[in-house]
Amino acid sequence: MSDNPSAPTPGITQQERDELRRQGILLTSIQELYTWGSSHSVWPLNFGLACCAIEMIAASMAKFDIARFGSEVFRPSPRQADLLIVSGTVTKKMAPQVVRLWDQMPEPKYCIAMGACAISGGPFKQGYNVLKGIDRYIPVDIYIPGCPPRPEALLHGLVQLQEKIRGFKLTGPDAPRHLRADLPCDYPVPEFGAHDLEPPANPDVWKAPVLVRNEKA
Amino acid sequence: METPEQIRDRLLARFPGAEISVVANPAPAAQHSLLLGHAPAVEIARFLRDDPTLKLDQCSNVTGIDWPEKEIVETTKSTVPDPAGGPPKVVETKIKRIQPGYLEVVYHLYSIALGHGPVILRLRTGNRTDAVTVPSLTPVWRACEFQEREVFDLFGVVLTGHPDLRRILMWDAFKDFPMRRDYVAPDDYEWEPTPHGDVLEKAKRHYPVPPAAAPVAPAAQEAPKA
Amino acid sequence: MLGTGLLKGLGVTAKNFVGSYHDPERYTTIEYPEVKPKLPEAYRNFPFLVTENAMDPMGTLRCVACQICEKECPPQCIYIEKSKDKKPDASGKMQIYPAIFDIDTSVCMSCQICVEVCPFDAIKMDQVFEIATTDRYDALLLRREQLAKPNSYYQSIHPTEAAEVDGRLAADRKAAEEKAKAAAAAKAAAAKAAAAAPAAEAPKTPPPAA
Amino acid sequence: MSANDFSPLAPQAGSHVREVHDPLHGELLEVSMGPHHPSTHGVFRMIVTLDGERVMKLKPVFGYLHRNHEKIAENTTYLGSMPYTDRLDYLCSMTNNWAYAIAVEKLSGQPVPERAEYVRVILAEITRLLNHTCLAGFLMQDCGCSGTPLMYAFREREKILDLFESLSGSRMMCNYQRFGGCRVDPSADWLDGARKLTDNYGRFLDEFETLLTGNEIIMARTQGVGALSPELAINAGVTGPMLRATGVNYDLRKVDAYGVYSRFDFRVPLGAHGDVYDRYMIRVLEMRESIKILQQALATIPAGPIMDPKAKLRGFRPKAGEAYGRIEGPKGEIGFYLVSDGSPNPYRYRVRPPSFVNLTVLEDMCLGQTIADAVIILGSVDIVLGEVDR
Repeated sequence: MSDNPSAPTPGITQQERDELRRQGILLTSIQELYTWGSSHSVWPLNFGLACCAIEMIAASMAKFDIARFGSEVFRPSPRQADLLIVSGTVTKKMAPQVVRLWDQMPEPKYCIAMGACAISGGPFKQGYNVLKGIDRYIPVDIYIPGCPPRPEALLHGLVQLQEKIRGFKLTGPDAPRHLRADLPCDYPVPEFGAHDLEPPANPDVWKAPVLVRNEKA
Repeated sequence: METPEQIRDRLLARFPGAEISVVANPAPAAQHSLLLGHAPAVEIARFLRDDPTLKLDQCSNVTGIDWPEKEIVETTKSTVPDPAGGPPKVVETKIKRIQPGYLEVVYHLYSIALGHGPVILRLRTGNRTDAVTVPSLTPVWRACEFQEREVFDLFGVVLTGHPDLRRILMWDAFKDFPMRRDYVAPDDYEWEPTPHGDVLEKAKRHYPVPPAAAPVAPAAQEAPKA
Repeated sequence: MLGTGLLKGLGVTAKNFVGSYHDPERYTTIEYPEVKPKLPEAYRNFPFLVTENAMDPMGTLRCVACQICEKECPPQCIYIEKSKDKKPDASGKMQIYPAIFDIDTSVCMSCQICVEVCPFDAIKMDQVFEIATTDRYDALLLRREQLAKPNSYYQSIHPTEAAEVDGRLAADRKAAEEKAKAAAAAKAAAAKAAAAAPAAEAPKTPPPAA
Repeated sequence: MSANDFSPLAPQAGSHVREVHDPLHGELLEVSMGPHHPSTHGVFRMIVTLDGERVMKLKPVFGYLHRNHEKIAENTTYLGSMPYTDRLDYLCSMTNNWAYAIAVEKLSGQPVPERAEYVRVILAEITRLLNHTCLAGFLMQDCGCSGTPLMYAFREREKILDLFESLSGSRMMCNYQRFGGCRVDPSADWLDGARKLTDNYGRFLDEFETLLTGNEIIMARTQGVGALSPELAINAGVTGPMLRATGVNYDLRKVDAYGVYSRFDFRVPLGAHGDVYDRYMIRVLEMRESIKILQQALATIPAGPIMDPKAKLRGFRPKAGEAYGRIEGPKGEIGFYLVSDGSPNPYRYRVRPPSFVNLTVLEDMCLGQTIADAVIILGSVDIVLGEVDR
């Protein structure tokens, strides 16, 4: 057994492992076991914001059945949840509470921005009370565009997240946030200001690229 | 149901000296409204609610409208007889006039008991800065309670007599009145990949200053215009 | 009797439990990643641009950069820059084309208004929904190269609508050709008449420059 | 007490200004429920003052989903606001579309072809089925029947959404109606699908009612809880099933008879007590009436154009004026107040949200009840935050 990130079980090729598995011998590494376990028991927070929350509920119902992915356990308390599905428009009035919920969730924790509004403010981005993307305050793992995304799209996003978790290394610079001491683990909750949230974005988390557009003819 | 004119006449007979006028609505719906003065507005509202022929027991919709100050150019045509004896000349005189701005609160009243409506009431503030009070009609219709708070929150109309006038949709520390037409939203246009119009103007403030010296920049900006 | 309602309710749940083993009305789960959902023809997700020729997608875009969709898009998620030159379109007519055509799918609300207002049938709604990504900026801003999809693809996802559009476009093209033919014929006739006329009536015709 | 001598400012039972400083009550506890709370149907927040388990005071806090729909609509065209209305009450996009279309049609005097009116009625009634089924599911979830009723409700919802999707292209955000008609003509197959749904829905309702209506636990849990008097309901602007549960016969489908509702034979179910159980029953009975309307509309839908040929899609500029249009949405009276100044954008665009106004009486219904009852009272109001906060 080894937790060497580059070779799960040194000295044994994938073919040999497959052959052993056929014979009933399962070889694994701590890293594989760890990521396999955590990727199949992602418990979401029972937290709905807007329209996308209805599709999130629909995804947990009979037709789409999120239980097939091990994520049917919607926890009402952030202390018991692994995954924050930001399902809908985050208004500036709501943003501090979302950040607080995120801070209250224990590591390892993941965030899915579901729908256009959670990603960028979406169709409501022109509004004065709409936060242009929850990633201004908390790190987002998976973005699911759509307005609202179909429940299947949410499931697809969840599968992407599971793949991302399975790709985690336990040590080294590629290790996820919760296994690294040098990365921030709490995120300041923005304050209500006289005109806007203060600060309007968390510079540790969010840095927009620059895209210069020309004046229209 | 009575026409707004009939209601006005009846109200004037009941409340002599009250300022009541009919505001015509040119749209095909022709939902004309009654503009009320401040003084007996609450009593008028109570009368409309209790009057047996109107019985406007439901206040369905309360909303604010912002009418900023605007410049109106009035063109008047006058015919001046030609002193030389020729055909009279038409002279156009243009008068510029500043129409003062005001905030307006509109109430849509219906009668559940008699099944008619709407009777529309309008209340106007003196201006948009310091005389922004109108009387609240919440004592007459509880339905106004949250909607009037919303008018206060978004338009900044102070409704006197409201039992609990606080901000309702925005947070308490918020200072602006966002539904007013001169409201300036906070600048969060850092990432605008598809800007045009106003958004482009706002996004441009976040564009990096070109490293090249000034002479190059105008040329670069002019190129797409050509 | 107290409890009858409860027992009846339990009967319903039992019926549903048993029914979920044999009745498709009661067992509705779609095993999604393995079984793809059957999308109705009308389903729409994000817009794409129709090209006539799959081999040369950028050369045969139907879009002529008229910017109507950009103006009508309610959340303003379309950005178009017109080309400075003209290129022949699929029918050989010289047209302006979009030098930049970007759609921000992180803003798009899938409302289909761009499709409704497009006078050239150039923008249509796609049905791809498996687009979750880890990158918010670049991956969700679709460039015209990603947006361009051939007409055959459009026909495969919206067959009824595409057949109607194709029929209309063919009729338009035919009408335009006939018009052009008629115009050419008229022009030829006029030229013929003009060629014949100066010989006979040269003195009577005023010089064209005058 | 009649409606006439009702004064909300006088301190009386059920009034929101009652002070609760009673030395006999001992220490009061202030609890903030929401905006993240499993039972508040989204990001609604209530600040509840409790004496033991009894609610002494309840202050709703709004605005956690205030996404500036009205401001955005004043900066876009009339057509451009149509997809935004889908996102108001995101369970019932079709009725929101219709209310907005009716307001604009009143503003511009735009006629609507007969077939489109029938299609609108069909879609509105299917939406009512959808909304009331989901509401019953959520309400039962709040009561503590975790899972099963909501699961059955969503199973039926998926069947309705399949219909919506095959007609309009989207499950929830249909953006289907236009000023002067509807966007696409439903095919004969679609109408057959709607007929099949209508025929099967009665059977589902029977089953749903067997599960819930006669259940002794639900009756004990909901009867006599959160009673509302008709006088207060009228004065507070309460509309929709909540008003009818108090026994007031007021349904805009009958009163205004908008669209072609005057051609259909249906009854308006009325409650007697105005409690949570009545509000649940009113919705179940309304669904039965909706099925009746659907059967009549689907049997008599005429052929013809779906859009008025003179209706304009682009460059729509109504003349200056104003109009207030309203319909009976599943949650109550949903209205749009539009002021035009002759430009392509509305000068003032206002949504009259039914569930926001219905929440006016939330405190009055909850006073004296236990905190667990406050949860189901809120559930029976049937709120959708997209519409409450807009």
